[in-house]
Amino acid sequence: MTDFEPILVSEEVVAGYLPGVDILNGVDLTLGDGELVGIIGPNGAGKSTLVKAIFGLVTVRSGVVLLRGEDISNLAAHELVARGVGYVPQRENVFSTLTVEENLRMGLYLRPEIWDERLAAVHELFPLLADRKHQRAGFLSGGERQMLAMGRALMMDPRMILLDEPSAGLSPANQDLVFERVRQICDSGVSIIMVEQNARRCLQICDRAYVLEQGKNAHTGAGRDLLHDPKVIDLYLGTLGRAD
Amino acid sequence: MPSSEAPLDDLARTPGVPKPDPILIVDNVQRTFGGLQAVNVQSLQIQRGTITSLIGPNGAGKTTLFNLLTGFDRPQHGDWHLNGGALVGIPSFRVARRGMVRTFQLTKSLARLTVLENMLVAAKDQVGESFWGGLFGRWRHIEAANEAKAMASLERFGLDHMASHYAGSLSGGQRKLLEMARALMVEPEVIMLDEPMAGVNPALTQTLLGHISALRDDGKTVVFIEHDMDVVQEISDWVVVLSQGTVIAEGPPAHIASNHDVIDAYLGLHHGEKP
Amino acid sequence: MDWVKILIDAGRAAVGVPAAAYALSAIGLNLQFGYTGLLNFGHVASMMVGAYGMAITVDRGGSMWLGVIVGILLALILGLILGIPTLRLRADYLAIVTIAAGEILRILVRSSWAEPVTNGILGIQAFADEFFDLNPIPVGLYGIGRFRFDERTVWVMILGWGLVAVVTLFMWKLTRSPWGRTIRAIREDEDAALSLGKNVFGYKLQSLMVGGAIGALAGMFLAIDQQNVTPDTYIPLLTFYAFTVVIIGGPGSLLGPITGSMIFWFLFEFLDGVMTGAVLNDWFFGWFEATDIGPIRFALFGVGLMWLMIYRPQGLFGSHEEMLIDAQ
Amino acid sequence: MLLAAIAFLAIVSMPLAALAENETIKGTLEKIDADAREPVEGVTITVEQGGDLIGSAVSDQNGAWEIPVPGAGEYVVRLEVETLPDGVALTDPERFELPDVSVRENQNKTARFNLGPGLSSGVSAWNRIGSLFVIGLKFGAIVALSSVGLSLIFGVTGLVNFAHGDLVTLGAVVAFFFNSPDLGGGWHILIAAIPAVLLVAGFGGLQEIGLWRPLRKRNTGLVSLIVVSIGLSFVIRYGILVAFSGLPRPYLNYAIQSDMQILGITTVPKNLAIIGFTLVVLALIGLFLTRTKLGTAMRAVSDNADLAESSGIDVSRVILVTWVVGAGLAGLGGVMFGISEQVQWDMGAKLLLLIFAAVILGGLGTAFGAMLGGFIVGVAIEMSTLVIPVEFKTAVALAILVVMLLVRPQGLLGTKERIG
Repeated sequence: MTDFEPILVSEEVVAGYLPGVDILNGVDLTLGDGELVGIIGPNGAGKSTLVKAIFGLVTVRSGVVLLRGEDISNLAAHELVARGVGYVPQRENVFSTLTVEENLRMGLYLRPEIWDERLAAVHELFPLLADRKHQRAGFLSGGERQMLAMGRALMMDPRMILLDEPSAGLSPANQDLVFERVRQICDSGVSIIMVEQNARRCLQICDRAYVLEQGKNAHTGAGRDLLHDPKVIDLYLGTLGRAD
Repeated sequence: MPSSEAPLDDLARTPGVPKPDPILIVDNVQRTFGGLQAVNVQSLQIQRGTITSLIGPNGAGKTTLFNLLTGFDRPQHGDWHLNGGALVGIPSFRVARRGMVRTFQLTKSLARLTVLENMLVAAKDQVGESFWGGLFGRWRHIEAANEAKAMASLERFGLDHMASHYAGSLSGGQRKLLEMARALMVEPEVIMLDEPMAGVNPALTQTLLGHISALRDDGKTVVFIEHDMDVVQEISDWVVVLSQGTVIAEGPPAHIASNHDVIDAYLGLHHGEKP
Repeated sequence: MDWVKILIDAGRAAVGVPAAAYALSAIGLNLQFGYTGLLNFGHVASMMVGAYGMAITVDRGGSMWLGVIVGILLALILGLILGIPTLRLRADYLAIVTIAAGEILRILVRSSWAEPVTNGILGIQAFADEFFDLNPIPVGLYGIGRFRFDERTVWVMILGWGLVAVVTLFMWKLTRSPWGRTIRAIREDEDAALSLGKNVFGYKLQSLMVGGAIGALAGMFLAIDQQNVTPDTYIPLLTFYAFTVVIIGGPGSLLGPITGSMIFWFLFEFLDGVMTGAVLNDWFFGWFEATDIGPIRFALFGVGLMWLMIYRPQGLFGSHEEMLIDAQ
Repeated sequence: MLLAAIAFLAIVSMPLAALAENETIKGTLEKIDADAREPVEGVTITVEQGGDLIGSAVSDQNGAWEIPVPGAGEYVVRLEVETLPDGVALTDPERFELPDVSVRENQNKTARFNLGPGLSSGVSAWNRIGSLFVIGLKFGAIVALSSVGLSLIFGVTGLVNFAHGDLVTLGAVVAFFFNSPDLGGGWHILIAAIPAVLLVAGFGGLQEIGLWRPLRKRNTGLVSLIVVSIGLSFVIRYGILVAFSGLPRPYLNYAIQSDMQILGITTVPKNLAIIGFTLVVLALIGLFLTRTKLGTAMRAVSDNADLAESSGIDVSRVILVTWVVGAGLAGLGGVMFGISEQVQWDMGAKLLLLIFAAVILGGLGTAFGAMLGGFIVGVAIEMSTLVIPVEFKTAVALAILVVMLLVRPQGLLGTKERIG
């Protein structure tokens, strides 16, 4: 199914926020080392919940999440960060009262000794963050915030990162920029799981993608194949899409 | 299934098209949060006695539009009328009294009231709800009538056996049902449902759909936010598509299916296909 | 240690004048906090304006009846002035504003600026003669064995528990009416109530005012018993006593304030007796003096309040089902 | 844990005097000018104990007054400033109240108020305004020091801690024990302050671990937490009363200082020292919050706890540190307060509403706002006495608090709740 050595595996994950209401009803997922995996699906399919469950922000009720064979289900988020997993939430993904540089510093909370080296790497990827380093993050535009959020997650020199809808709320030009950077980050050796609403663009850059529906795996396959799969369109637009 | 008269079939499929008998007319409503434009609806009319679905990707501004129209949020700019009466600046509870009632995406059951009390709270024209009326008013016969009505409604929604339980002890799906039944106790002309089907099992979805159709058959106007396209297709007379705060398309469900703007809004643009 | 005496003293406190006064005060707070969910930390201000309203009226030659009306009116006005700007604030801010407003009012009343009316820190005395002159009970002690009260106390107790009964009846009528149901709905979820067409702000204001008027009655009753009002009686501690009484009895329960107050005063007196005995018998190895008993009692009061709020937020007899819902 | 603390403090408690009879407090009011003495008539003096009024009297034509008291003990004797005739004023405007008049059995205790010509006649307006400003800054420094912790703790946990004022008292009282030659080592107060601040800081940490963290894990609601903090405030306050007794007592050092003149302003050296020392401490706190990793992490948790956790910050450890730092600062504020005035069992509780005023003025949750708010409240309180009676000065701060909440609830430095 994948040519990559698996770094993260989730098996039969069941999770939810409210007692008795499961959002994920058994999701399987494999992320290979150095792979960019997209997760798409209609609203309410449980895409964001899946990455939150992997990152320990939503309780995994059954099933298991393995990171290089180690069971990391329900570990506290900061312990996952220590194991080289980064996470960029969809909203409120920067500390708006802190400056850009302080935001980056918080990304490197656990390993301050590699600050200079990582700062240079992140600045190279997002030169804008160097220009704005003393600005409060609350004053950044939507696109700039997304760059900062990704930059913050990369400061730890993670082995893999989880991105929750990085293109949400951005202009098409900014979306393009974000997707370009995501691909670039992956090519530099970081494995990525990316939840996206913008399915087409996501599928264009992903190595592989999972399509979720009602908290379950619906389809999976290489990004380009899914892109033209009528079943995917069907999922999004239902019978509306069939007339197309 | 869409209503047989289908008075809307002859309308143009352009955003903001005027309706023959609009109950709700929205003009140029704008709401920004900081620099972000959440809602910017130039023109939108809702036809009386129909089911109108409001769809659109995450963050399109659907719930914000609901909040604005029902007085739970204030726009920077705009104007809207219910049955010809202006609603700008009218507090939310008065909007409800004028006949437009909403539900919430995260159900708001009144946990430490019983199911029956939840229903009775919503009942209209209870003189006992005023302070003096409660103390000295003759509210008991009204209460008895409301109770009969509430029990009938609970029975219809399959909650009558729970009437004396605390609403907090209901399951998630039952709360959804209760919230809808409760909204109906206000006897609204327009009922606005925010994702009534979210987090509900498929069997219950069918029940809810049945209830929503029944509302239209009772002559009520329903506006609802939904993300399951099959549901939208099955039940709505008219579909309004919101993306980045603006109405990008509207028309009968079949028309929406063939609209490229809608598909792009949902799936994202192909690379290079910038508008 | 004389356990019988301790128990009798505690029993006397449980049915005595302070228990009636705090039951009354807690009924008002229960309407605001228990039924409507308002975190009013300035309840003592209502008690103060009630007491002062009556005392000043009588001091200026009015009758006590007129004084009662003035006291209630003042409390209603206070509720209005306090409520209109503050009822839209979040619970913690509301708590801070109301406690501050109560203190501002106390400072104003004790100031020399207000002295021509309030008599400053000295307060007003001997304004309830009219009430005591009406006492039909012959001089003597009433009760069984050591469980006895003199005729003056009995007369005040009749007034106090009579007021408690009347106000409870009023609350029974009010809270079982659709009005009462609506304020409970507001306590559960303001937005839901708004969406159903309820004027949430109006109901909260009514609840604050009516609860305040009941608090004013409690203040008047305490003042009548002591024949004395001084500003420094009305410190925030009184509000917190009332909160504890409400929580013991169960917030939002009709009879809760009565049982809560009786239990509160029973325990308070009982602890006092036990500790006095313990100090006299030197059970504490000489760590504590007799003068420490008061403070220790207050510290234990704090422990009790914490314990209740953590383990029994629905009151000592609160229903299990409600607690489960509360925990969600 | 708390009971153990109470028991510990109880070991070193001091008894109050027993009851007796025939005691009075008396005095003679005289205006002492450069060369003349004249009796002052018609001035009201009151005596209180534990907040209850004991009695009052008006000075006669010889300036004499006498008030019977129910027994031996500690009383508060107050001169009602408003009743002073024109041209007569207290030589020290802050000494209108004698908080610690101790009466022995059968004693006719004399209480003394020093009166002189009114400041308006004898002292320049500049001096009058300037010295009030200095007093205001000093009081503001104490409020600011005590407020920062409350605001920080609110920022990271969302709790409005009604027991925070009692941490202030605790700091003052613990320092008193180390300062006292009978009960502690008789250490100089500046040395005694060190263990006091450390112990209060430790107490803050214990509170977090033993009480607040478990309650947060249970998802206890905001209202319940506030009520719990009120319960805790009673435990601490009355525990202190048992251990320390009700009488106000000064530290051994700096209790009495003679006036000094600086830039034409009359003040005492310790006022300037408190202001200077506090500014240094607050600057260090500011540097800690902005320049260190841990301080930045505190602001990060305050800003968005979930994101902080996702960034690898151990949020519960940061909260623990915030409690330790916040409580320690409150303790330090208490020591300063004790040096400035005296140590009393309810000094912090009385300060609590002013602390609230300061944090809400500056913006709840922002440390710098609390500092700014503290100084504004302190100066506003003291300077207000230029235009309104002294007895209203606390009400001024509370009025600022109320108005601020109504006009701009997020405070001067706070930002509006983020929407969406």
